[in-house]
Amino acid sequence: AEAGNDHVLKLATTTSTENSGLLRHLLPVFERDTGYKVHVIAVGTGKALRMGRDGDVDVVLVHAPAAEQKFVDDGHGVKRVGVMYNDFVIVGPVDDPAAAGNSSSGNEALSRIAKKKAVFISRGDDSGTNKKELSLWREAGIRPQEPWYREAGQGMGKVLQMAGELSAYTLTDRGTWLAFMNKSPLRIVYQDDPVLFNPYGIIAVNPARYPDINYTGAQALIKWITSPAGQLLIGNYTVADSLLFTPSADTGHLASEYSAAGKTE
Amino acid sequence: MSSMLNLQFNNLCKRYRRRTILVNLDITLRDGECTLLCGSNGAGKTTLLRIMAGLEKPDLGTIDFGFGQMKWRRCKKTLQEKIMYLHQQPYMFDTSVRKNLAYALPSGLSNAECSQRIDEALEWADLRRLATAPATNLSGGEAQRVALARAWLRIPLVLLLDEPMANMDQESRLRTHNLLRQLKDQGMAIIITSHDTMQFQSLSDRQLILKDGKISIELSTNQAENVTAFPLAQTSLHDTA
Amino acid sequence: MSSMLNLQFNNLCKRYRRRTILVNLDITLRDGECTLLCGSNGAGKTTLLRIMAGLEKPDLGTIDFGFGQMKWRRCKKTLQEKIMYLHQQPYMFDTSVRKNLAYALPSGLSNAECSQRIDEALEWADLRRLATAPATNLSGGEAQRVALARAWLRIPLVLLLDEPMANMDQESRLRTHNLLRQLKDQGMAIIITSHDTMQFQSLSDRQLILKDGKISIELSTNQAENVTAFPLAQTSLHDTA
Amino acid sequence: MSSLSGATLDAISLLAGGDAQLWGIIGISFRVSTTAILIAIPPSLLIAFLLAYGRFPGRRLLISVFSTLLSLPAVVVGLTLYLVLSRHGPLGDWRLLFSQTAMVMGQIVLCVPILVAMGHSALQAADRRAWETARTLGAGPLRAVLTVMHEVRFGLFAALLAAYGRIIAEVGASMMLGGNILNYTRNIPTAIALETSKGEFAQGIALGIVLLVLAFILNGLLHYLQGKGRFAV
Amino acid sequence: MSSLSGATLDAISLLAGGDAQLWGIIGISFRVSTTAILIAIPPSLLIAFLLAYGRFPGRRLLISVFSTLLSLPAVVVGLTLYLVLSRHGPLGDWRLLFSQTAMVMGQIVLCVPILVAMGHSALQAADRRAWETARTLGAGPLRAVLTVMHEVRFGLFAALLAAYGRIIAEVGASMMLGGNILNYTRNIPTAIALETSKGEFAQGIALGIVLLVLAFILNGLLHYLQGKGRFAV
Ligand SMILES: Nc1ncnc2c1ncn2[C@@H]1O[C@H](COP(=O)(O)OP(=O)(O)OP(=O)(O)O)[C@@H](O)[C@H]1O
Ligand SMILES: Nc1ncnc2c1ncn2[C@@H]1O[C@H](COP(=O)(O)OP(=O)(O)OP(=O)(O)O)[C@@H](O)[C@H]1O
Ligand SMILES: [Mg+2]
Ligand SMILES: [Mg+2]
Repeated sequence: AEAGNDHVLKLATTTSTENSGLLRHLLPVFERDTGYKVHVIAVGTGKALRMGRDGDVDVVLVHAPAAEQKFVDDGHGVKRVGVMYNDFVIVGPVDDPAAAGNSSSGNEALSRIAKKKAVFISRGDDSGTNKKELSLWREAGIRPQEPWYREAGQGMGKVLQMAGELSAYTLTDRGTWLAFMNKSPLRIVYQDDPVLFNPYGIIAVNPARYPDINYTGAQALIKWITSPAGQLLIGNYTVADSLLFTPSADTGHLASEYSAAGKTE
Repeated sequence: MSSMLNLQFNNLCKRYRRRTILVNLDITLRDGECTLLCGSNGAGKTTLLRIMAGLEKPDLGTIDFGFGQMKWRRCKKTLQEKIMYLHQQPYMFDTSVRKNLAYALPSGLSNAECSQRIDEALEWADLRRLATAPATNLSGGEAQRVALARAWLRIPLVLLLDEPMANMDQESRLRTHNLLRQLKDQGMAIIITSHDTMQFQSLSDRQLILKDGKISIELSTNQAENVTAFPLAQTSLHDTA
Repeated sequence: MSSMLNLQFNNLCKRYRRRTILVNLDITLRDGECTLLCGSNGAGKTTLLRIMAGLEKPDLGTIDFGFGQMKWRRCKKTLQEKIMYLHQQPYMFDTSVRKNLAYALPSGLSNAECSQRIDEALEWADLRRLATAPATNLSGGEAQRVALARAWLRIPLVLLLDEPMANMDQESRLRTHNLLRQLKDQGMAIIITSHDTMQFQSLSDRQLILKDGKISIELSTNQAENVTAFPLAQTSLHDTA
Repeated sequence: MSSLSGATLDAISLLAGGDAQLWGIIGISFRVSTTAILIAIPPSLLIAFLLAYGRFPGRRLLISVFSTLLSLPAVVVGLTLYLVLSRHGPLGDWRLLFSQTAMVMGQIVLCVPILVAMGHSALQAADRRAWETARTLGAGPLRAVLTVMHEVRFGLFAALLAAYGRIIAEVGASMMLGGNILNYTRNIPTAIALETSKGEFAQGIALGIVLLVLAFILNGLLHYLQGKGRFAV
Repeated sequence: MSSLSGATLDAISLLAGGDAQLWGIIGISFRVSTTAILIAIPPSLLIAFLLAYGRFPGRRLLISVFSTLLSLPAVVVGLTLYLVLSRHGPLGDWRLLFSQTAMVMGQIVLCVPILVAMGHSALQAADRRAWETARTLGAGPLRAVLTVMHEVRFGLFAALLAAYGRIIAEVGASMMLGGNILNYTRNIPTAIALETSKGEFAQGIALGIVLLVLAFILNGLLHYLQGKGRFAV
């Protein structure tokens, strides 16, 4: 590691973790416990992975399992470690013109929206949420089309605002939704289908590619966030009296992983 | 000879910073009258002409067009429209000489008429060769001639000339002299400032000397007017020394 | 009388657009020599002075400082440094009169010296009252006096004056006249352009007339030099008419 | 970096090939910004002229205000207009949000301060004799104003280019007010922002190069029209 | 809208109360932008002068290039410098990414074209006699350049304000190059962007108002220093 900068750890993460306030809940504790200073760079999932790939950050925390897997397979990251999950919900106008609320599955909800040609706003930005949404359409066998389907190309918060303004449906992660709930004229029309599961993973950038990267720090963060203490903090973080994230790390598995990585270094 | 124009400026005062330039100055213009305004550098000749042309605000003073006294502020626009002032250092618009002249033409002329009048003006000022040249590059005397040609085209009610011949060669001076006589005969009121008073002696009806913010001496030069030949204009360095 | 300065301009040519201003013109400057340059408007007097001052590029021409002929391009800087040109319409820096004068002082003077010399210049130009006034607002004649006072402070090798007295009053003209004589006696080479040639007759050693891009006539006026009294400078409108 | 030149080549071949989507985005960019600047020019120049030539109380303050507004962040303009145009806002009934009209409004607000401040700076540098000569030669106030503007046209032209550059490259207000909707309100800068957020840096830069190339052509054209480049001294 | 005035009041009371975090953000904003413009001014003015007074082949083209660069989107600057400074990039070894130095670099690139184009426009409007008189009075080239700049100082001052306004309000490059890291590279515009993305519009606008108020004060101060407001005619 570069001399003098060992205590700084650069974390690229998605806007959802930053905007929901989770990191402000977690990181001060981590910094106090370990003496590291975490520089959080909150960007879209695609950009976060890109920064990891270029070795400009030490560790990434994102939610796009397929992309994460590819990231690791391509040798950019050491290993994906599950941290937590929350879920996606479909939000829409209060009167739910497409009756998506009566669906029995996420796919059906989307089919109803498509059939009604009710306005649906897509993130359209290749983010984790966007990838999820596209996979849902694919599974439902629908090719969404303009004009009812609009690609906004913006962050989750902006898309929620747009949907509110345009009385449209959209897919959102629960964290962002909880933060925006009070300001939005929309409501959740469909939730709680297992296909809407939204797992977050943390990946240390591969020190084999970038020898001077702060790998120790990255592992310290991974170890801490998946430790019982970190997991507990995640588990008791609430916004508007709702739990946002469910901790999901397999702590036992991680310990062996860390020692294995330590040996290779 | 009933005078059509009788423009009175009364009680003009002007100060810059702590210096007083004009103090309770009165001046009257009558049509067909040519006034020569003299005074040393910084006496306030330019300032006075600019006030009369509606370009500079006096601190005090009223104007009488014949309908009673008015504040300068209220007649500023009228002054700007009726009176034409030629800057001591003439300003040329950044375009051709021809267009500079065209600017002075009254609106409502046909294209042919415009073009004819401009040609006349170019002819008069001996600027034909320079018609399409950029006016901003003219030599000092050429620019003065263009400025005068613009006055010739515009034909205002009153013409205020600030050192109109300073950079002109002898031939242009002669031509200007003739022009001014012509305009005067048409009834235009003219004021000329100059340090070479002799050059305008034969033309002017009276000579005013501006000193200490007032018109200190008013000489009538009418008697010299009937001299048929153009007199030798003489300038002596000892005149005021 | 061995001449220290012998500056030759040879074969100067200058065209603007399709018009030829100067054609194969030769001119020589010697120290202590005062040249009067005449010519009608647009003859090229200003252009010639600006070329000599290193401010305008001739199309052709060489310069000889006494070490052989050089291209204008190569001596441009030297010309700018050694020769001082007074614009036909003097330019005042946007600051006080005092600072305008200070600009012309050579570097390396002590503060007290600077201040004393500026005071002298102000005194000479009769501008004491205006020392702190913004120079851009000066009247025409005052600006000309400041420009001349700057020359007085700078003391260049060669002084080129473009219509230096056009807007000056009689008193300033007299004072300028005396100054120029003084500078000439100190050995400065001076060229003056003017349309009022009489004013400089007693001062000048020779008179050049610029016509059709050449120096058409060269008159020696040396014989008039020994006149002790200041002669009446006479300008006749018929001179060239 | 090779991906960059690849992406630029791709973008240029898309351009040349008349790719509808890319040309659509470009069209929106230039249409919106050109409309905005055309609307903004007349009032801005008038204000600039009054600030330079008028004498009224509060003029100094107004000059300061306009030069302060040069530091107005685009996002703030976007946000404020968003609140005004939003469903609950005072103009919510116009239903303008997420339309090109809203983008035009945002860009007008952004370019007016530049036009006023730079226009004022150009106009106040004009020789006062220009105005006086025009008036004394019989020009009415409007003609005299136009004359003065013609005299300082190079300065005004530079102001125009600066203002146009600002809004054609601006992303904050367009994003908020247009919503970056594909084929409808997505312009070059918001498309760049999108590509960037996806981590597709090469695409983003390629789009930027496309913008610059088009701006260069437009620029050259304007210089040419503006009188064969007497832009320079 | 009441939440807006509330948030503004909050922001101002935080300001007045010396809230460390808010003042930290403000400090970063002004420190970075001031450093950037101070570094950018000398070369930019020199280039502007050469473009206005020099005679060399390619001058016209260069003028066009700089006025084209006025439309350079901040994101593109951010992206390009990102690629340069990134570990793989040519300057990757300097490890400057996500630092204030990187932000300064981005803002320099953004303000140079404005300074050059506007500076050129101001300088070319100067009376040529200014330069000539300076030279003929014995000033060396450098002093003569400074004299001409003094003559058109109002125009240059306006150029400066425009450039400063551009970078102090700029978000694209700062976001990319600084990374919006709290207490380290978060400046006012990136903070506004963050608040906006969270839907905290009132906070965003309040920060914008804070920026404008500070810019106004700075502006007034500069006007004052610059010679008691002879900015105007
Ligand atoms: N705008 C101004 N601000 C301050 N002082 C000024 C202004 N305009 C003129 N002055 C001063 O007022 C005095 C009169 O100026 P004016 O131009 O009227 O003189 P003048 O009689 O025309 O002189 P000249 O014969 O030299 O042209 C001068 O001393 C000048 O410095
Ligand atoms: N930059 C320029 N571009 C084009 N033509 C020019 C330029 N400068 C001067 N001229 C022309 O060259 C000719 C000579 O100009 P110059 O200024 O040398 O005349 P001058 O002898 O000084 O005249 P004056 O007695 O009127 O001052 C004029 O006809 C003028 O129009
Ligand atoms: Mg005068
Ligand atoms: Mg001349």
